[in-house]
Amino acid sequence: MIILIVILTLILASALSFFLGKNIRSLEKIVIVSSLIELAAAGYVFFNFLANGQISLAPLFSLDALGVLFFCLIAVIGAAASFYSIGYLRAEMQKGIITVERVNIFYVLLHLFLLAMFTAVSADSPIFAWIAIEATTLSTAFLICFYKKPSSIEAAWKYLIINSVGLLLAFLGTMLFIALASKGVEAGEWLNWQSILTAATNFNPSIAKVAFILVMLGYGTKMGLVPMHTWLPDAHSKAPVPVSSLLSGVLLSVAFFLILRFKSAVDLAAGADFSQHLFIGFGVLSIVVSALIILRQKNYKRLLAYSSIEHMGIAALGFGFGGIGAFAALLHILYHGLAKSILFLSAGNIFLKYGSTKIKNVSGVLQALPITGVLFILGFLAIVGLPPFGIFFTEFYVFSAGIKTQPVLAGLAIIALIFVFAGFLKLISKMILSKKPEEVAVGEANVWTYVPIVILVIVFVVASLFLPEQLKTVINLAIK
Amino acid sequence: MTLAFIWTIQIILVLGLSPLLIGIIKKIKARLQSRQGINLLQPYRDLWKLLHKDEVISTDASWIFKFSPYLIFGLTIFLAINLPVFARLNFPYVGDFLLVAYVLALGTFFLALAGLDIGSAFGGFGSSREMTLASLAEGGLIFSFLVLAIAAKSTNIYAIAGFVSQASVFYLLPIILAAISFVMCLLAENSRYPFDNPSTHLELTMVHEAMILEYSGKRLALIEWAAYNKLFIFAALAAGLFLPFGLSFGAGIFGMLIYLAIFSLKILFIGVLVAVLESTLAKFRFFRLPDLLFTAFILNILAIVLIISL
Amino acid sequence: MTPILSQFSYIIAIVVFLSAVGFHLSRKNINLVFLYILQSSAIAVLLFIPAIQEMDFLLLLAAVLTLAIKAVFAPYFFLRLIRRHELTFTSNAYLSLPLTLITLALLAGLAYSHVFKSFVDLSGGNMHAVSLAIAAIFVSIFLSINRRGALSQIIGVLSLENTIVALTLFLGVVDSSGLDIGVSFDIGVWVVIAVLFLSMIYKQFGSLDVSTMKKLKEE
Amino acid sequence: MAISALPPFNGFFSEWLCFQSLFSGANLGGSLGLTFLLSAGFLAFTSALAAACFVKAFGVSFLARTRSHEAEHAKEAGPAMLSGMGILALLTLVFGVFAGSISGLLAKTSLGLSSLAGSELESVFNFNNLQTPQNFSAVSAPAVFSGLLLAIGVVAAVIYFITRKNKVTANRTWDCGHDIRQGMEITATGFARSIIVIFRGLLKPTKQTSIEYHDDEMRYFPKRQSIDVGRDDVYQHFFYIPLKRVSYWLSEMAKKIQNGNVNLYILYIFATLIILLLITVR
Repeated sequence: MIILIVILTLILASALSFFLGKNIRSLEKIVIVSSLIELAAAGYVFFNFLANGQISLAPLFSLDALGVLFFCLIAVIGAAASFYSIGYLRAEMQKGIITVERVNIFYVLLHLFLLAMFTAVSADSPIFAWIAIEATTLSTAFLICFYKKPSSIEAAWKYLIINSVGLLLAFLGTMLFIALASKGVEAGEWLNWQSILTAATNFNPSIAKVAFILVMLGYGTKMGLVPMHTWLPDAHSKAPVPVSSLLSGVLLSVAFFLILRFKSAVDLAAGADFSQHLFIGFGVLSIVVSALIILRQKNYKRLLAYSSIEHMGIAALGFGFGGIGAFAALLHILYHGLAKSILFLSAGNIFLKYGSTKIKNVSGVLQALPITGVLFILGFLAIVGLPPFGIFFTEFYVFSAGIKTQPVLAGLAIIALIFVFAGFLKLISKMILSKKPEEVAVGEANVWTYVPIVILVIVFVVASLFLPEQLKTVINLAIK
Repeated sequence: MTLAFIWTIQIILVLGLSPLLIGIIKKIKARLQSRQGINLLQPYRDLWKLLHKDEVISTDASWIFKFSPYLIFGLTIFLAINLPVFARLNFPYVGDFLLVAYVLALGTFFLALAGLDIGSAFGGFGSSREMTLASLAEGGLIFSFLVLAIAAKSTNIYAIAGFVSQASVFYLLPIILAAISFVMCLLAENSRYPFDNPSTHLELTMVHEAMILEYSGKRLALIEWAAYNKLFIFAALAAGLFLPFGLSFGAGIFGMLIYLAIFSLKILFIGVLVAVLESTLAKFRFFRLPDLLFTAFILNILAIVLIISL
Repeated sequence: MTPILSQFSYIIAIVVFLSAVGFHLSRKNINLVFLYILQSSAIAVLLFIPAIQEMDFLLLLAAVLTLAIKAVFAPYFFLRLIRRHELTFTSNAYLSLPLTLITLALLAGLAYSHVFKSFVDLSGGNMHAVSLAIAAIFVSIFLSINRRGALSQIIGVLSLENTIVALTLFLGVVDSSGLDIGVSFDIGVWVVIAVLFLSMIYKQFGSLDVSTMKKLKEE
Repeated sequence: MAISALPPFNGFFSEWLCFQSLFSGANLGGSLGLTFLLSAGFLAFTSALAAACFVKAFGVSFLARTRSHEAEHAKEAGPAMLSGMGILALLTLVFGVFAGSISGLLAKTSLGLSSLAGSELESVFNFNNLQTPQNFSAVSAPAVFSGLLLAIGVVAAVIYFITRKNKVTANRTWDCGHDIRQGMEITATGFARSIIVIFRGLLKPTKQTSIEYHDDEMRYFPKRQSIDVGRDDVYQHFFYIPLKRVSYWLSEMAKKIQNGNVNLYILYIFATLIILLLITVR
């Protein structure tokens, strides 16, 4: 019923903001109230889960260890993004970029988006999860073409088409899994993840392989692995910043979450090394290609999008190597979500101040936006994986697990990471540390724009330095 | 106790005989050029004269200029202890050839600094040329010792001398190669003919002379004498290591006397060799000297490979 | 699956496959929409059969709903769009006609090849229908690759969805009707959004030709 | 002096140990032996070149006349700074003289490290003398130091005794009659120029002369002539620039993936699907 509460609040919120329409103040109040409820629910679910294991909350919903982790991730970043969007939209309205109806639509779609993600994570049956993911695509399609520019429409169109094709492949994959699972049992019985796992041992291996490939490709497009990543840079760079931080911080990992669900099934059916080869292949490919593009990237939002692809590649690589790598990959997803949203939100501030996403006409951010500048540098340190932040440890474990089994590929990936560091360093030196042009005024847009980022940084530092015990137990449970 | 006694003999030997050796070399060179040449004791008189002349020191010079002659001369005495004059005794802790090479390098180091100290153009390029030559020659020097050290399985100069005296015929070729390269290094280190003309004051060619241009009086005497000692030490090393015969005669005073005679004969032979070389070879252009020194180094490598494959 | 039923489902599979190939051949948008109606009604018929057999009210409702959405609701929107913007002709494809046909043959060959022979033990009687449905899936994916027109891309995606549902029905998967309703409702929303996008693109770019949208690339 | 490995200081004894290990490696024979041998040779050359470099560095900066106005009025650094350097200098001497016992201490560290287990320092250290196994060679640090000190002391005393009567006058440096000007002194580039020319194959020195004449037609009376002597950085030229070019070319290739055409993107997905299917279900 906790999930129901969250779902209901979100439906209510989106409906209310739809009808309230004009006055902004009430819209913002609704956003605050709903995100607080989400956070409370996440906290309750987390500790409740620790207390008594599997939570099956309602006919349609059930949360296991993996689900709880992502549930909290969505709640934290969702709350931060919605708080930030209040400030962001207020600033945009002052600058006259958007009118009031746009803000109204934004909030309605934002709630639907969060609703879809929560259901996807806590869905019990694979098809129900698929419907939820399809709903995320639909809700974000309009969010991407929020600014009525031709380029954002083009980005939204590509996002819609590529993701629909991908998801339909995933739909076919899930259907094949269900066909395999329901061979034994009579019709109409309610199929959920558990029943697939139990039936997995007597699947026909080659069908299971075909099904897993379809699922991998389908949700891989949603997750942004390389051959299917083409929509990601366009969508993330054109979408408004809170949305793109949610997209790359959370939605990619939710897609990865679904692949992991099927991975345990296919491991039983066709042996573990099949899925591991796939993971390693896609992982290395996405790291290398995105690293190469990051090296010469001219637009900082696209650069952040490519770095999400690269980090998803690392997570896939982690699961590919297995053992400690799997534990590290899960942790990596959580940390990446936090770090990426820090970076995207502070990039939003920069965009508000300079109005352009090109690196060359942004300079002297540290003087113009002192707080955001510092936050951006912290984000940079985190995302590139320097020691004080958690991503360093996770990458370290992933590669230490990898070096033993696949030294060549791990080496290649590490070299690619160096390219990424070079690309980011160019970005930082050109934009943040350079001289400020005179006409740019000093000072943040408004309070709302940097407070959420600061909270995120604090949460990130706390999570990365002292790994709470419960988090570890939950992750270990998740890997089984 | 006998050790200290032998050491004093060696020091006296080196200090005493070195000017004589220079005299002999000059005499032979003059003879070859059908000149009368100086009489053999002339170097002693020069030194004595210099020791008693007044001295002029440049205002710009620092303490290095004043102190380095003493150090350079002191080094030659220290090296005198290492000479393989009497092979029988082997005091293990001093006679290492690396030590010899690096003490020589210390000498050149301070000589070059002194050359720079006076701030004249001559001192500057003199020490620059000296340092280039020294750095190239040092490799060859160390490796010619190494050839013998590997053959004799020990780097102690006395042990090497002992080994070479009864080495089998297979070792002949490597030792000859080492000897050739050692002679090249000898000529380079003591700025003899193909590398540098010891007696000239012509800016274009002089290396060693340029550095000591500013010295006068007792400091010039010390430096000249140190140069003579250095040549004598090289000759003694060559004699002891490469010309092995007659090393270990009887123990007592009588054995030593006979051996001293043989030793001085060998030194004489090397002096003649140097003089002949000097008068036959023309002076090389400065930038062709590295090729000469590299050949010395390669000869040593060749010798070592031969020894190892034995 | 009684033998009569397997023959009948094979016929349905043929209809689905031919309509998918028909999409490639048709020049005018209106043909596209009619073929789509044909295809989705074939799927609806497939849904009706088990519903009638067991007279399960919920299944019947699901079948009626899918029929309504796919055969009536979506085409209505498309026709309204076409009439409003006079989009009679779809823009041409990348590959010339003979070449497309060759690739379609190749794709069908792949569907029938050894890759999917393991589906036999799942498909009960109608293995032919299953492999035909797989071929139809590949054909519809190829449609959205080959065509430049935005409308034909959307039709490609919708036909992909139809063929997948057909394949699952042939494989004898009878999951609960609730999920069927969910899926078809999802498709309905998708069509609405797609049509909205089409009108936006038309307003912004003046034509539905996708290749004009080339701006977003790495400079 | 310490860094260019001159005897009484620690540089010499550490280099001495390096040489011993290289020599012991040399008589392993075969290609391995040769590599040890060559590396010993290069070590000898480098230490000699290091000595040349430090003569240049010390000589040009400290010795002879000051070359610039600021240098004219340079004042000695404060006592704190001097003592800092002083202590370290003293340490080099102390480490040099007691090299034996100190390397004995250091040898114990290698016992702890498992990776170095096999290579415990065979050299025997008894009372400050460094000695390699099968007494291949030995040197005693204190003996060297005391010997040098003694020799120099004796010489200084004797010479002082002999020449205490002579007068020592200070006068201008003799420079073939010209008056000494700043330009006379050798500069660092001049000093090192001969070594650079010798190793020109490696260092690729560049020399560019430019002459300016009084009037252009008559090329006999040069008004001003300047020689620009340069040397481009070898590492940058051979290693970093090609690396940059390759990585930029690769990233250009990678960018072609994103060329904006939707159909192509779907083709990517379709192609990966078919390839994977063919690969897995073989």
